[in-house]
Amino acid sequence: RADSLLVFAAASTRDAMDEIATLFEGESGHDVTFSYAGSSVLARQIQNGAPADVFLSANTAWMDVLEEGGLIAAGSRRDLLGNTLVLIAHDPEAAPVDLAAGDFATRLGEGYLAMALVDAVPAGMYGKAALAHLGIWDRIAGQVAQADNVRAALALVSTGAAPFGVVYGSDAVADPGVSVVATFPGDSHPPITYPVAVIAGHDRPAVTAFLSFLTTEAAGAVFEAQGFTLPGR
Amino acid sequence: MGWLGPEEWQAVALSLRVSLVATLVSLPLGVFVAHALARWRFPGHALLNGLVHLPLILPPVVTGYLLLLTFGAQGPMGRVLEALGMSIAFRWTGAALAAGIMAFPLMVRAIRLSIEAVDPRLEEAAATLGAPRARVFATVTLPLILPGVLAGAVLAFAKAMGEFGATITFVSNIPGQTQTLPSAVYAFLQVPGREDSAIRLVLVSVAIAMAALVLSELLARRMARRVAGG
Amino acid sequence: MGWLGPEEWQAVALSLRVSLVATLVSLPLGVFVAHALARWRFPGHALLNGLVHLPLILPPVVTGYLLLLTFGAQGPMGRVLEALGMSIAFRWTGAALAAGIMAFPLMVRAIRLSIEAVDPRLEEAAATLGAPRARVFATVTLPLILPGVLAGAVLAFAKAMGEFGATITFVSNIPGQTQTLPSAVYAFLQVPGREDSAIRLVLVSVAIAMAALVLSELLARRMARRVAGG
Amino acid sequence: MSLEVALRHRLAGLALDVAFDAPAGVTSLFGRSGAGKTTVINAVAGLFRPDHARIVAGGEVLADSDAGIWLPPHRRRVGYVFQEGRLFPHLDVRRNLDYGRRASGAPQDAAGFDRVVGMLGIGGLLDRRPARLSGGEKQRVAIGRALLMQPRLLLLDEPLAALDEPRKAEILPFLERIRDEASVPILHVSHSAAEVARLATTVVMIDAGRVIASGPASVVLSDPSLAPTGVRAVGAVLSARVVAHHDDGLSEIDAGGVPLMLPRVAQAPGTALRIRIAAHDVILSREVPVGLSALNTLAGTIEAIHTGEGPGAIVSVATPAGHLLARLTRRSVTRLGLAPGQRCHAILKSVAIAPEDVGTGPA
Amino acid sequence: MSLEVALRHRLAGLALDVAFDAPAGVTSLFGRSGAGKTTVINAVAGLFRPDHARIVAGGEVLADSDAGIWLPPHRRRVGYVFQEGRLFPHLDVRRNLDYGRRASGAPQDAAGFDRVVGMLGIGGLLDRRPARLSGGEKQRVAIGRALLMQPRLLLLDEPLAALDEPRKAEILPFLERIRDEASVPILHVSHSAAEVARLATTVVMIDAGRVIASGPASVVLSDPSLAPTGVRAVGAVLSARVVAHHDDGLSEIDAGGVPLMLPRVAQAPGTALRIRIAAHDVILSREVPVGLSALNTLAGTIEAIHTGEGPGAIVSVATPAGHLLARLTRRSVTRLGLAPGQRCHAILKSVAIAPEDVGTGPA
Ligand SMILES: Nc1ncnc2c1ncn2[C@@H]1O[C@H](COP(=O)(O)OP(=O)(O)OP(=O)(O)O)[C@@H](O)[C@H]1O
Ligand SMILES: Nc1ncnc2c1ncn2[C@@H]1O[C@H](COP(=O)(O)OP(=O)(O)OP(=O)(O)O)[C@@H](O)[C@H]1O
Ligand code: MOO
Ligand SMILES: [Mg+2]
Ligand SMILES: [Mg+2]
Repeated sequence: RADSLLVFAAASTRDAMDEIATLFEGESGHDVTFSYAGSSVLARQIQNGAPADVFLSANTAWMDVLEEGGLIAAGSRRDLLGNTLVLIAHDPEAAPVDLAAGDFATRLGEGYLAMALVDAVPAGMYGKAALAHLGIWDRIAGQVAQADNVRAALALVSTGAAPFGVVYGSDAVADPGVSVVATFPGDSHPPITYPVAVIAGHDRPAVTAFLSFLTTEAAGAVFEAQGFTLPGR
Repeated sequence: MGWLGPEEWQAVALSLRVSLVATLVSLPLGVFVAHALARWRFPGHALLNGLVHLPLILPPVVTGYLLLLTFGAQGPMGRVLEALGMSIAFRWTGAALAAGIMAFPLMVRAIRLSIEAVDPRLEEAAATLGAPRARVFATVTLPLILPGVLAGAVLAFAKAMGEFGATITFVSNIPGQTQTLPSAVYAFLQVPGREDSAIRLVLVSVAIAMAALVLSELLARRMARRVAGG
Repeated sequence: MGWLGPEEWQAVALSLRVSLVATLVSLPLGVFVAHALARWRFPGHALLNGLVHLPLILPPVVTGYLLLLTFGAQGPMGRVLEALGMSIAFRWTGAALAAGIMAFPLMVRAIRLSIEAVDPRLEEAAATLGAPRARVFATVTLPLILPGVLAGAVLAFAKAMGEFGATITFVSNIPGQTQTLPSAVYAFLQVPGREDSAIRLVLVSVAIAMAALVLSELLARRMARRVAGG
Repeated sequence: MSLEVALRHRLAGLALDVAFDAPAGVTSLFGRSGAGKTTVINAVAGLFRPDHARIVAGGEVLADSDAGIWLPPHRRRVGYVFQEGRLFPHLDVRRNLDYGRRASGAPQDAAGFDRVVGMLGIGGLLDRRPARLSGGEKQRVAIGRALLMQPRLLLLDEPLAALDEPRKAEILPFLERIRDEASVPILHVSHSAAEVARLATTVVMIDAGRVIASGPASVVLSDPSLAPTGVRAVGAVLSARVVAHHDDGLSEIDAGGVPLMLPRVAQAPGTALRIRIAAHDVILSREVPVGLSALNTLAGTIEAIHTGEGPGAIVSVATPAGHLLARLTRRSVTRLGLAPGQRCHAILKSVAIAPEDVGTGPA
Repeated sequence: MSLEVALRHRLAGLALDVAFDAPAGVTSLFGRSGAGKTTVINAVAGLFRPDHARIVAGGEVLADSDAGIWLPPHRRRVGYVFQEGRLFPHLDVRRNLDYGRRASGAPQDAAGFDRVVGMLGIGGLLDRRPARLSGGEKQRVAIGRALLMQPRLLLLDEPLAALDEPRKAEILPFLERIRDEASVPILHVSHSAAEVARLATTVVMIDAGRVIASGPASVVLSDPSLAPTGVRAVGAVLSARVVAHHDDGLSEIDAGGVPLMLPRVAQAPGTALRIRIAAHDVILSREVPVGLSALNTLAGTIEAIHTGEGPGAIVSVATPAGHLLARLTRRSVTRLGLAPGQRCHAILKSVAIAPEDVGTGPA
């Protein structure tokens, strides 16, 4: 029997999730609908009774909140995706930056470093942690232009408003207007994970099937093509 | 038309529906509130005025959040509507509510200014001719403020077409249900390389709102000409 | 005051400055544009009207993005301002520009409605008394529309206090430079469990805007009373 | 139907304190600019609420501040012709005229409508909006609008000031008919002594917010000591009756047994008339005048001679037709040796009595 | 300074086609309600732009549609008293009055200001806003506002309609002085024949958008065939000169060698006067009248007798003082056997000549 699913997913996963859903629909005959928005917005809506079946968050903290509130089906949570954190530049010919050598502050000069909100949005928080870990943060903190989300930070760099920015590897892949000048070492920040879970009371067969489908090879290939990493691989 | 995908057309259609319903449903209330603010003195005048302007002052996300708390499944109004089988959370009706509330201050201000500009001596004349307050309003005040009502409605419609923050926060971004044009634009903007889709949608929304604007200008000018006898 | 942290007070002060400057600087232009739209016939009338309304119709993020393209370091206007040593990108002045542009349609609409309500026969009378167009405007039209100008300015101020999408997209969020109240509120809302901080800031912004509203009501009423001779 | 008004209020420029009774018919408020006439009328209409007011119309209390009664304007059913038009700019003339009837839900009355429209000469304007009317046209529509609401009381604030003489002459008889036939009481403001003399049953003279005289028009207007609006307003009002219409266009009337000839009066024989005879239009003669073009002479006895500051004197003459007033120069009084108790002849030109001076109804 | 006006335009209710010259002095537009008077004045002020217009004031072309000239209102320097006030509601009376002077940047003229304010009796209102004025007070302020702008041309659209007689009597001499001393030409609309006769140098009669007669007031107003505003407007205008003021308040004047007595004329001996003598105020006698209270008799010869439809006849009499018109009944004409060529005596009451009928300046 065909079922309809409503998936709440972080907006940055849109292209990959749309593609995977098409595959899943073809295979299962079920119908998948997405609502893409910021993770915090979606989490709050789930807290307030949104009719979502699945939540894919770009933010572990909000998933934790839902889990503590008993709002996700027990045992359904898993870390679906990972990501890398990169330093990008507006200049396509920009020379690579050696983050460990600490010369980034000099390269930045008077310019601005675009990031997502460093105390509120995961990409910003990861970036701040990494820069702090590398001993750069204190020297450039006053030059950080914080955008409301990581895509807006990317836009600041690709339009040239800011010469450098810190974004996810998946974002940098897709934007021809920026070049990756460094990748932050994985140990310089907490692991970047996108947890997924079934919403409590929504663990119908079709929903469970979809969640399983997300971890198939086919789905993994799509995610990787979009620049995400797959944890445990 | 191949230019927009089916989901995008759906967003266009939904935005139109949401904005029209939001505008038309709130219009009578808007006229009433504007009239009360313009012509009546009552305790709580300042409070009502403040309340009306609240959605303008608050960041839209906050308005959306407050709506979610009020009309969500756990919220006081949400429970009531649920019990009546009229839940609006995560429905297009909720999007209309959000858009209507966000646009309300603009509508009320425009109408109120027009009411304040009506010569009260004409209303007095109507009263001496035997018309009670409601009739004076319907036959003298209202026809004279029609250009202002129209301006207010179009302003509200345009605002509703562009409203995003409160809508996505309150009713999320579900295609066919609550994905309005601006939400769709937002979703595209969050994905690398989809700016072109976003721009197409923006152009559609601009075209619609401009058409409404031009139409309202023409209408308003005709009304004004008739009154001025030019 | 221990109620808000220093960074939050900074956001309050900045929002006040940004909104005030945005309102006051755009006011003369708003009056001019409103007058042109209300009283002049010229080619491009509809275009100007559409342009003025654009920020209302567009999702704020799009407006912010367009501002970024125009006034950013690489944008055409951005380069010019840069050369003049007046760059506004990532400055509070940029935040004021964004707020001013977002609020402009509201301001113009309010003022335009008041101008349209002025009896042109009074302006004619002033002209026969020897006053050229500009003087007629300054001595007859303007004093008569002051309540509307005030309404427009307060509406714009309130909108500027709440503006978020365009501002953060254009000038991002640099504490002390461009972190306005709504940006700070937004940041708190992203983090689980910080709703109380967000609410404190919202209350501050509501208090400020309400004070402006009440003040403007009182002023407008006094002006109206003087003209009506009550 | 009568009207009882008592008001007290303080304004910036005026301390208002008036009280008067307006019996059936027309009561004219007469007084200088700024005397408070419009203010009084506004209070009767319910548009201005004085500190203290008692207003009773035809037995119904419209306002009584002691009893806390203040009927809103729409429940007073008073037709008000404003000093400044106040037509509805968004309605054409027809719907302006119809406004009162619709508001009261009364049935259409095509005949009554056509009669008012015809009388006011606004038949050609019915589809036009007020912005396209001339000043006089606007005023005529305003009069029609008030008449057509079937008021129980008419308030007319200088209704005819903007109109030319022939138009006035057409409208005045209509107002008289309303006064006499429909017995709608009328409260009326005018600066024209002729208009007041012709229409008014009662005259209330107001000066600086106070009533300085009130009473029947024939009494108040012939009191030479009361001339706040100028000595030319002084005149006598005679009661008369139409006797016959002659072939040469003159009408013979009977004033207390004295036959007078007037230019054609458009009333059937037997109709009661009131004729204002301005004091400055009367010539006195000691002898029976001969060979004069004036057709009317009335023999009488001089009752009193009032001389004032100026060069003029008002001589009041008792005639069988009633008291007449004649304004002469003091020099003429001396030259003719006029004195109270003497017989004399009052000479009136037929044509000096303007159509606007001849009204219907008893004085 | 003279004014030349030629206009053509089609409106919904009116096909306007007027052309007239207004020499120095006052030109009165006279005609029924809706005739097009305000429309003409608006065109002269620059507020209404007709299809075709040529307007030249004192040699300066204000409008010439053939040459594509259309001066905007603020460059025409015409003082306009509107039919409907149009005071600035946000300015107090003082600043309303001062508006024109400030707009033109002229220096303050406290004496001139006080004179106008005193004449109009608005000294007590200076700090009030228009909403708190009575109808007549508003109109007086509007007149003051136009006078104080130092206009080169005054447009007066029924300026005195809302005013009472004493107030009119105060304002009229002032307008005369402007006409005579400041030589400001005045274009004036009124429904009052007395006002027109007194002020007008030239009368332009307008009916249904066309000029039906124009010329010197003394000619046009004495043409009995032209009475669009009623037969009571007919009268003659005589030129005279003040001779002396007598102790009993009468003024002796000389009209073409004939001495006449009028109630005190407030002009110095030697001043030229123009006196309107309404046709209905003149009595004719075949014999020298005796024992009458009327002080003035003029011997003359009957020139013509016009009889119309009605019961009246207009007899024009050549006297040494000028042509007089007398309106009699046809019956009197028959009874006295009046005919052209006959001698007769015209009898005038001093007091029948109202102050508003006596103006300064030659007729
Ligand atoms: N804008 C307009 N459109 C059409 N007709 C108009 C317009 N303005 C005036 N009219 C008509 O033109 C005619 C002349 O109007 P105007 O105001 O000049 O008359 P007027 O002679 O000043 O009359 P009144 O003495 O009553 O003020 C009237 O019949 C009026 O209805
Ligand atoms: N709202 C007000 N506040 C203060 N004074 C006022 C107000 N309205 C009228 N007045 C004053 O009261 C007086 C009477 O005004 P009102 O309008 O009753 O006069 P009126 O007798 O109708 O005069 P007119 O014949 O000139 O119309 C005037 O001196 C006027 O200035
Ligand atoms: O700031 Mo906005 O106007 O809706 O997001
Ligand atoms: Mg009045
Ligand atoms: Mg007119």
